[in-house]
Amino acid sequence: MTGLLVVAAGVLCACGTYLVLGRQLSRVIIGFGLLGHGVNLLLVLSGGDGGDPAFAGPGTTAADVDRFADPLPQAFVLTAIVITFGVVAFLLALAHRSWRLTADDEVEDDIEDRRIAAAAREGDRAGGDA
Amino acid sequence: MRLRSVILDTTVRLVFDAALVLSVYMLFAGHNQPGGGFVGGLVAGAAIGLRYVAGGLDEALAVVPVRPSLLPAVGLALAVGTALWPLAGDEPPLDHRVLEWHLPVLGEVALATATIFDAGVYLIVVGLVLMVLDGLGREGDEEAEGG
Amino acid sequence: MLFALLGAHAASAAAVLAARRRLGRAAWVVGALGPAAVLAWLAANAGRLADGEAVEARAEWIGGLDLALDLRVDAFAALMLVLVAGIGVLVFAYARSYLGPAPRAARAAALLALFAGAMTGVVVADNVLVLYVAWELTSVTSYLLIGLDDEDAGARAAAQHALLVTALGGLAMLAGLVLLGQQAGTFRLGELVAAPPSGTVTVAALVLVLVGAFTKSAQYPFHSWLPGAMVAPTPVSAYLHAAAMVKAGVYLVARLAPAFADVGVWRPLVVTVGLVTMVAGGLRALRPFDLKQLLAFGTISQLGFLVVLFGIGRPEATVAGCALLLAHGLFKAALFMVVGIVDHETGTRDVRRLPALAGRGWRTVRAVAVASAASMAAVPPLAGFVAKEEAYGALVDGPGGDRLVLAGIVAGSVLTVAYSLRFVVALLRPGAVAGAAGSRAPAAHAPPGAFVAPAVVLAAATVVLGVAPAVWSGLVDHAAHALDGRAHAHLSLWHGPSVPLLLSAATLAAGAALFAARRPVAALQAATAPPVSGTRVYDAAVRGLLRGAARLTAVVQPGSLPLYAGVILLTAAVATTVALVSGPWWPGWPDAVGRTAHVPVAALLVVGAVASTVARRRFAAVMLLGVVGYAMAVLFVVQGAPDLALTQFGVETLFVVVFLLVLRQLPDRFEHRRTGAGRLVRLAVSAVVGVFVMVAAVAAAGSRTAEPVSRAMSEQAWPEGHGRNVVNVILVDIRGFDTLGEITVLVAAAIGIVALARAGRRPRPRARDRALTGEEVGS
Amino acid sequence: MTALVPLPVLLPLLGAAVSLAAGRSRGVQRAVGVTTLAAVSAVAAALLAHVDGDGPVAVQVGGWPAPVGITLVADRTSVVLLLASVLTMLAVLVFAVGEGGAERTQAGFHPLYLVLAAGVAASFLTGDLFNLFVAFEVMLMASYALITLGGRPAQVRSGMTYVVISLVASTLFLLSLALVYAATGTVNMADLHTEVADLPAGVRSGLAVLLVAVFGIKSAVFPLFFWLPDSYPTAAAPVTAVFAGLLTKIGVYAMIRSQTLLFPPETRPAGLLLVVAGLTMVVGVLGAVAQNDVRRLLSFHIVSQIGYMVMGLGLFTVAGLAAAVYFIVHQIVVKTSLFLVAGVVERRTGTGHLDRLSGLARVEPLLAGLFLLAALSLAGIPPLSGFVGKLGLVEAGLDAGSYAIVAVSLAVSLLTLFSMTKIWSNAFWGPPPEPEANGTEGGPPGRRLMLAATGALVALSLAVAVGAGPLYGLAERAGHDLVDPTTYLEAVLAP
Repeated sequence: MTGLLVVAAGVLCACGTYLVLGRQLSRVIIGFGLLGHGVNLLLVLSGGDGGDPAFAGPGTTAADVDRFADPLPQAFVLTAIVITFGVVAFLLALAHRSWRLTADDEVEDDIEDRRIAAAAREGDRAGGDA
Repeated sequence: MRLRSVILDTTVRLVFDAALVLSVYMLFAGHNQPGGGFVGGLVAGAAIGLRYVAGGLDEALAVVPVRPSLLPAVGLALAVGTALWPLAGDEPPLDHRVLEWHLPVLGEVALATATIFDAGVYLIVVGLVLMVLDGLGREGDEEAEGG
Repeated sequence: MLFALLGAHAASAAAVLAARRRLGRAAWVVGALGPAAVLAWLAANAGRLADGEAVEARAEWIGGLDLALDLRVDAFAALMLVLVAGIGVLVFAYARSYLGPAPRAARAAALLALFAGAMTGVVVADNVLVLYVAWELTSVTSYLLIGLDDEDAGARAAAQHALLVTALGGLAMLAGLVLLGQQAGTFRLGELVAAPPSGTVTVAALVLVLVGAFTKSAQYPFHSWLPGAMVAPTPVSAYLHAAAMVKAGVYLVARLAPAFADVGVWRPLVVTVGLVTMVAGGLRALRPFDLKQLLAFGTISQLGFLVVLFGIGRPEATVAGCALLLAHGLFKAALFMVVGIVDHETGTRDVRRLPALAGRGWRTVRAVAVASAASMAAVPPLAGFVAKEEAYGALVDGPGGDRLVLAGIVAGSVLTVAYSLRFVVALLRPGAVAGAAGSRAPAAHAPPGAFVAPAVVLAAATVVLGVAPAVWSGLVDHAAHALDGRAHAHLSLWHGPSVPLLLSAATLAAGAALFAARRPVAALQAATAPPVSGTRVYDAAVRGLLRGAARLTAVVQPGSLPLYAGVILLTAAVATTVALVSGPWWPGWPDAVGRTAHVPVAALLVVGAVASTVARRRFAAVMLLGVVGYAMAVLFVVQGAPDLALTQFGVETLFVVVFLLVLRQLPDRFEHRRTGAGRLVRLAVSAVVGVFVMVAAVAAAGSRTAEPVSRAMSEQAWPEGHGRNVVNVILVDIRGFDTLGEITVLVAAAIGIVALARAGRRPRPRARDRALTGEEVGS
Repeated sequence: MTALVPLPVLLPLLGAAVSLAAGRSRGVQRAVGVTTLAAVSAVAAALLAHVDGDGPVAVQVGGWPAPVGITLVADRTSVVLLLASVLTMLAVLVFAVGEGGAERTQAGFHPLYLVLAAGVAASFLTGDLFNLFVAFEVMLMASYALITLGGRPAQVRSGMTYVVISLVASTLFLLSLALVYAATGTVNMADLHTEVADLPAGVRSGLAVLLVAVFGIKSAVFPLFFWLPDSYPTAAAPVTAVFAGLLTKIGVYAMIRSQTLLFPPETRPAGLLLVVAGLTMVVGVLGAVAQNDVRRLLSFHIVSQIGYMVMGLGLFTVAGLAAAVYFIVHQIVVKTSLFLVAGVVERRTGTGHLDRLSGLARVEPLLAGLFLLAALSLAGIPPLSGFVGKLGLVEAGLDAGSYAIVAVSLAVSLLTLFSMTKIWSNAFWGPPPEPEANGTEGGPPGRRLMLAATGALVALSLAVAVGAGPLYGLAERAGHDLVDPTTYLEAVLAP
């Protein structure tokens, strides 16, 4: 595994994480894009350091196969790219809908949670008075 | 109506047709060269996207004469069909084979079920692009036009 | 047959519910079929049971959990059944007048029948797990019965109180029973008692089981649910809280004591709890003006008495316990019925409002009350006296420690006499107990005969059993013998001038004196009343639970998505790293640079990622993400993955287009908001995740020893898969199933996107409609 | 028999395709949906009978023998859970038709629902770790679309929570796949059983814990569950019901499968799992106690009950795993029933808030009875199915000497009972609602169908209890297979 590319994957994941921890959905989506790239990079690297494109034929020898880049992680990454694309496209549609409803793509806090937190504080105050 | 450059329009049409041909080629060549149903579908989708940019939604949708959601339906049915069909012969699912027919005019026709499967993928990707344009594109246009 | 008896209860309950509109008062007759069947069965099998035989039945249920439906009726179970079914039938007859055809009556009759079935189940269960099943069913049915008048918030609260306390005990008991069974290697009650295990685990198990028994039998400090449960209609109280349910705990103690009384803390624990309950309950019974409350505390006191007698686990005490069990059931049920009649006819059971119960029709009621209360106070020649004599006798002859117990019991009995007197006087001369109170309810009509009859039957039994102890001597003897092979009973009214007799006389005298001095005693009690009552403790516990839960939930559930995501990522990274370094893991540093082409690509990736992260404009951020994507495509080419590069290129393009399609409606600049996790925290979490990813990747890749399975794929792609492009063969053939899933994801995404895009437009509702009417805003 | 194994995945996919094509005819869609799920139920039942008799069945998809191709494996654990899931989904579909909410207004409901069914089935049946990822994504994508179907503001907000957290989980899953493949060169689970054993101890433990985290997010264990109560309650009632009943359990299933099959005994994070189980139970149930909205309250119970299943896994004994398997079956059925009851209540009264509900037992006695049975079962009251599951866990825990977790589980079941009485006492007891407040007399249209579907599920939960003898025997055999996966390995890897 190439150290340089591992570092690149780590940076991609870190940047992605930073964006995912934000509140604006469009940035969160970009964050998932970066995270996805980082993990895909790792997946490709999990098959080794690359090699010749894996094209086989009647004359392919064991030595040829030895030089192939591992095709299986490539298939994994392909599947992952497509799936991520589908999900992210949906997330974009969700951001779009959110924008139309609230003029914002910010992820709000859950109202019922906040209500209960407020009630708990209320209860504490009442308890303190009693 | 927006004013459109005739040159742009013509170029897009030319590129569009070429892209469609390329996409179909990629679909069928994928088993032996880079490509396959997914990449082919993407190329076709990109071509349709180009049509959308140049000619608007209606023109993009007119590329396919049926309801956009029928494409993924047919594509999924094709893919699942190739998975289900070997079960009838007590083979494992998705066990691909080459079907050969002897047709009157065309002579020997061979079709790998793997290609049918890939065609299903192709249809789904094209359908997805059309449905996304149909959904997000229409809303956006209305809003953009309505101010 | 035993199963049929249990089934009869359930069937009659189902019949009552099914035909509730047509049955009217007949619901009570149908409901009583179960207990009646039990009585008939007992009569038919009396001979066998008296010979020391036991009737058994068995059905498999869950073999894997050693839970078989073992049923067994021996003489002691028969004694309990006499109580449960006999009083059960009378209560049904009584309730027919009390509740009549009221709208709730069908529900009450069905539940009462179910309860009788559950209680029968407790008594006939020979597998401790089956016993637990029936035990919890009595808790649930009693919950529903206490809450019968569900429009009354007090009834709802009392029902919950009773359920939670008994369920708490039940759960402790479950753990105890399972432990006990695992120690003994059997869950059959009979086998458990025949060959009792011992040891630390057994002691712990017994304590847990006892917690269950104590809660069910309303022993201190778990007693507080019982007075509250008096909101239930009086027939329910008479049955559940006098004769049946509360005896379940006593029953369990009685069953286990002969085998386990000498194990660990059993005897000191049980006797102490019982005595405290007897005395404390007796003291509390001197205070209420509500006659039902008075009886409730009296019941608690008497249950303590029973627990002491059975808990000692010696044959003589066991005999006394059996006698008192029956005597108590008779007089307490009758007394509850009396209170119910008074309440029903006069509209009150508060001594301060009670009218004089004058007139011929009330004479029977008064007689029942006097006879039953006298039996409770152990006045000769009544059943209660016979039982009390046995108890005193058992302890007088016992070893040294029993003297202390005896002293406690005498004290408790003095209190019993006092509150019995208080009850009778309150009923006959309300003014003597409550003083000249304000408005009294108007004098009432006499109750109809059918209403009084069940109580009369009970009172008559009290008298007969007292006058002629030989009638039940055999029953008690067999029952006690079934519990403890050494126990033999010979009940009699007259033991000669003995210590027990003297004690009885002294008890009566002291009790009368205590009642005579009721005013100073009341003043003293008021002055020394403990600051906390059981109900208050329960209420505080529930309040504390609710507040604590709300506080905890406010902390762990702030509703902030970034926080959730951060916690999840951090947990995954940190936990995995900790596990990783727990053993050998580091394979050594990898090569710094693989191919020269990697350097510019990696640089592009890093720069693009960082720039995209810090970009302040949406458009720029998306474009920079695109740059990263294209750099990835280039990298794929370098790595020998042309399909991947093509796909990456296409997807990235499409992604950017779709993103811009959406973005054109959003403001170009990200707004600054100081919300959620602070920047530093976000940076720290991101750094942790990044480092974790790198470390884990190096560790995983460095530990590979095996040949990857993909080698076989490359070799077989052409001969087996008929394709040159190995990746494509994998995608459509070898792992075509993945691809099938992948395209399914796309289909679902497409449907979802279209649905969202078409969702109707609404004015921006800030105050959300929480009603969730289920109404959709569909196209 | 092997032909049956892929059908639970393929039939719903075919159904989804047909349903999507028939988007304009709700009647056709309904017929397709119900027929498909009924057929899959029959297939699952037949598989169960076969697998319990003759051991696991493996199918090499595409005819590529493991570990090269993808293997589908039907064994006792997977098939019994599959059967429970599919029957539940069938009942919920009928309910949805009666409810006439999203099902009526959204053409996408039926295809998405069938895609969800396919994803669920694939998650249970796959014997391949990467394919499990794909199956999860199929299930998730359908669930994203279903949870936001209708696009109401509350749905969009909670949909964001749900999608974002699920994406985090998917990313971590993909990361762990990269690590697994990097370390072993394979993703076939049976093959991994042998390969993982050769890894250095630290790497093994790291992978085990990472997979716990990945599946822990999906199954909503502490401290990874916070998203669930914020996102489930806002969807349409049938959608919430099916999510509540199924999705988290699939996470638990994946956790059980991966921990028992992939890792040798000395690597299994038993202590960690027991701690997580205890905290999940306690924090979840306290969260439930604090709630006043029926669906939110029930959502927290999903979390709390997950702790019980993880407890069974954490014991890593035959008895513990058997109890966990039984408990999952029980939860799938009972939790779904409870949410369906909540759905009827909201349909009838327009609210799910306890402060605004009262006296429903008077106007809806049948519904009250159904709720009571399901709620008592959830609280582990005998002789209902929850009791059997709880007893199994208690016996397993005490037998293993894990006293602390048993004590926690019993205390939590008391609190569960407490919160169930809270619902009962507030919503079903009390003065009956004003006649005009409950809208149309006799309830909304489709009420009978909704009640029938709910009743069928409650009846199923009773059957789970009554038939606990054979079912528990099956669970024990399943637990045995999990502890000792020899037959599984043979079925997959045999030439």
